[in-house]
Amino acid sequence: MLDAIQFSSFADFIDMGGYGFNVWSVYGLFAIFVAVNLILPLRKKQRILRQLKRRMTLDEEINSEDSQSS
Amino acid sequence: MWLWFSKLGSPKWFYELSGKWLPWLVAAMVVFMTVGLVWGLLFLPPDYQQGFTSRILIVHVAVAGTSLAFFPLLLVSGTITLVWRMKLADMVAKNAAILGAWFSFITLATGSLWGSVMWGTWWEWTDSRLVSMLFQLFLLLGVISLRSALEDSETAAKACALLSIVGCINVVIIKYSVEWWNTLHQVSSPVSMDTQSPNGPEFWIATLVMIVAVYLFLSVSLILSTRNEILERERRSQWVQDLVSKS
Amino acid sequence: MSEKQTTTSAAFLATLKRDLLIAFKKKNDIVNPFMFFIIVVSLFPIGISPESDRLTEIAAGVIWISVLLASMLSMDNLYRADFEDGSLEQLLLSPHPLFFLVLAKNISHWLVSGLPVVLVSPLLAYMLALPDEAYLTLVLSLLLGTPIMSLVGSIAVALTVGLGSRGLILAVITLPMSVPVLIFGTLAVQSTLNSQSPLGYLSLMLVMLSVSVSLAPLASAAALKISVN
Amino acid sequence: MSSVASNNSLDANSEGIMLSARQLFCERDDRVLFKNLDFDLAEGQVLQVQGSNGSGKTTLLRILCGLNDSYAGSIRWYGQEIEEQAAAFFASLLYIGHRVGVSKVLTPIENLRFSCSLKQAVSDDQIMGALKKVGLRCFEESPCYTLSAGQQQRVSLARLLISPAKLWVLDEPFTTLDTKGVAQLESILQDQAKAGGSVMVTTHHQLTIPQLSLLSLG
Repeated sequence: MLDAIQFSSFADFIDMGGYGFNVWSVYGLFAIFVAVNLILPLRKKQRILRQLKRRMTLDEEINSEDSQSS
Repeated sequence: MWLWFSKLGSPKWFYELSGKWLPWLVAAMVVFMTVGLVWGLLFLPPDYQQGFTSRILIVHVAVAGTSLAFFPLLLVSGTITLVWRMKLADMVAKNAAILGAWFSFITLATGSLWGSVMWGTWWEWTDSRLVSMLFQLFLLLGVISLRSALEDSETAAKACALLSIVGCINVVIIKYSVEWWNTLHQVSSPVSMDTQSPNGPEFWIATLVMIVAVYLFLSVSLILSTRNEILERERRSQWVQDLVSKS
Repeated sequence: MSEKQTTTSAAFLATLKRDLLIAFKKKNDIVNPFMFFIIVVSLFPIGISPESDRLTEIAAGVIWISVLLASMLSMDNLYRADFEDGSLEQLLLSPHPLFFLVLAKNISHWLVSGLPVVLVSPLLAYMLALPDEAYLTLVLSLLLGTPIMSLVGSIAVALTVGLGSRGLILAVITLPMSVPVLIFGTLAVQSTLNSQSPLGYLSLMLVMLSVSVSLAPLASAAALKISVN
Repeated sequence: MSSVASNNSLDANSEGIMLSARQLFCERDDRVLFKNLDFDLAEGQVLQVQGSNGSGKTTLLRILCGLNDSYAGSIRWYGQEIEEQAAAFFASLLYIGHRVGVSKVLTPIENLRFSCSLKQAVSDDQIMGALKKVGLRCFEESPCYTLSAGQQQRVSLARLLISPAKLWVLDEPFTTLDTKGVAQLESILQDQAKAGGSVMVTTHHQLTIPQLSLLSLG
């Protein structure tokens, strides 16, 4: 079923039978859509972990400060 | 079954379970995505009517099919939040709405790109699928803006759950009323989509592969954002503190 | 202890920056009017008819009226939050002339609610089958019209900021004042449709804009003093 | 109706007088709040306005700040009517009302950056120092809607530490503060008076400040 690749040269692969713009903008949009919705959550996870770590060190600092002062 | 159901509710259990499942899902997604894209772009014969634009349809049909699943997902998570008050369901619902808006937007974008070739115009009011998808996008954006309007997360959870349930019913009503409105205004629409779907088994198998890839992508992205939500909302609980100190 | 007093322009920029910061933190105030505009415009083809030739006739009017309604909607939160948390009083008590601070608030409000609507209007004009040559005039007329609406509306908002029930009193006061803007805006687009030059109408709108930029903040400042009383 | 019981007699020379009010009369929904009210506020003096609820304390303060102009009588700032030199008067005035002027969406730093920059250029570490002093050390970055009412009050009090204003007009600044906060605010008021500024304050709290004088209404 997987017969030969449909395009003789790379040029008309880009041209896509005259509809290059439409096909490639669809696939470009799809790529951006997939990338954004995978990378953003990963980056956000790092940001959350950093914030939580900072808050933990801050709390420890305050507790140690209170324990000294009290 | 009841124990399993209440165990699923605890974010900690979900976090660990999804941690185990995530690598497999990502692997499956990558496999299906590459197979679908490579096959669709390189090997698919041009359709006798549409030529190569049938390649657009693969992605469009896959994303459109998946985005129809969003409101049922919101309906289920909404009822769980309202009836059993499970925080996890609200976390899933919050990220599902955002992802759903993305899906609807991409469906509209790819649909109008396909339409600009086949119908000559980027937007066609007589195509009931596009119009009802447009209003689904508006409903999802409504749920998101309601979520961000209510600061206190407890009321926000209940309110958005209720709105998504109502929204889900409305999407169905909108879909049929738009289709009915369409037949009344059966103006000489250049060509409606269903007479145009290319035939040939390869097209449908490639589309099927893409649909599975997109569903896998949906679950991966939703799991990732829900895990973030769990970390944020359970930041005071002990297991998150150990997680943070370990990381 | 007292360093040099800030210049008026520094206070102007500080107010502008603060309002933009608040707008971006409270995204709702940006998104809601924008979504309202898009939804209202996309209701018209369903309400009237999907045929493109009928849509073309009503396109300019539909877009303009939806822009006016959207700017009404977003007008309300111009002074509301500041009045409720007391920063409006600090604004009134600043040594700098209130005219500039009110102008800064109006500009930041227009940047946040008026500009996005203007930028998206060609997309919606396409959905309403507006011919291509009229897009530029539409955007230009909206670019001139929305600030006028924002400035004129801010007077009414300043007057009603003290009232408990916000409701629609704001729209009822301001919409009648929007008739000239609506007339010139739609006429400009119509004139390009039947291939006349819209410059006449656009220059009239420019005059209206310059008048409202110079006078409206004065009236708003006075109105604020009255309602904070 | 309103008796002026300014218990310590002020020397009559005018250059020490910062704010003087003559024949003040104010009526609100046909009830006379106060009439022919005279008082002077000298530099380095803390004037506590006392009176039962609804006796017009807040209205008096808002009249003095120029926020409310429905009154008769004259108010002079260093001998000149405040209407004539509003800019100079506002430059050296700091008013904190019931609504503390802290936007809930912004963080304390952003709030202070804005409210101070209306009057004079202020650097970030000045703001951080002030926030530290009023006990908001690790809350600088969190939006104000996450803070308690007392903490929001402290954000506006941090403005006192930064602002160069000579005249502070504070309306019930003690209400939401805890005991530590009250002591802190009293010492801030004392420093202001020592530094030659002056304060008008309404509170039901008994102030223990040497430069205190009383003005009772109604």
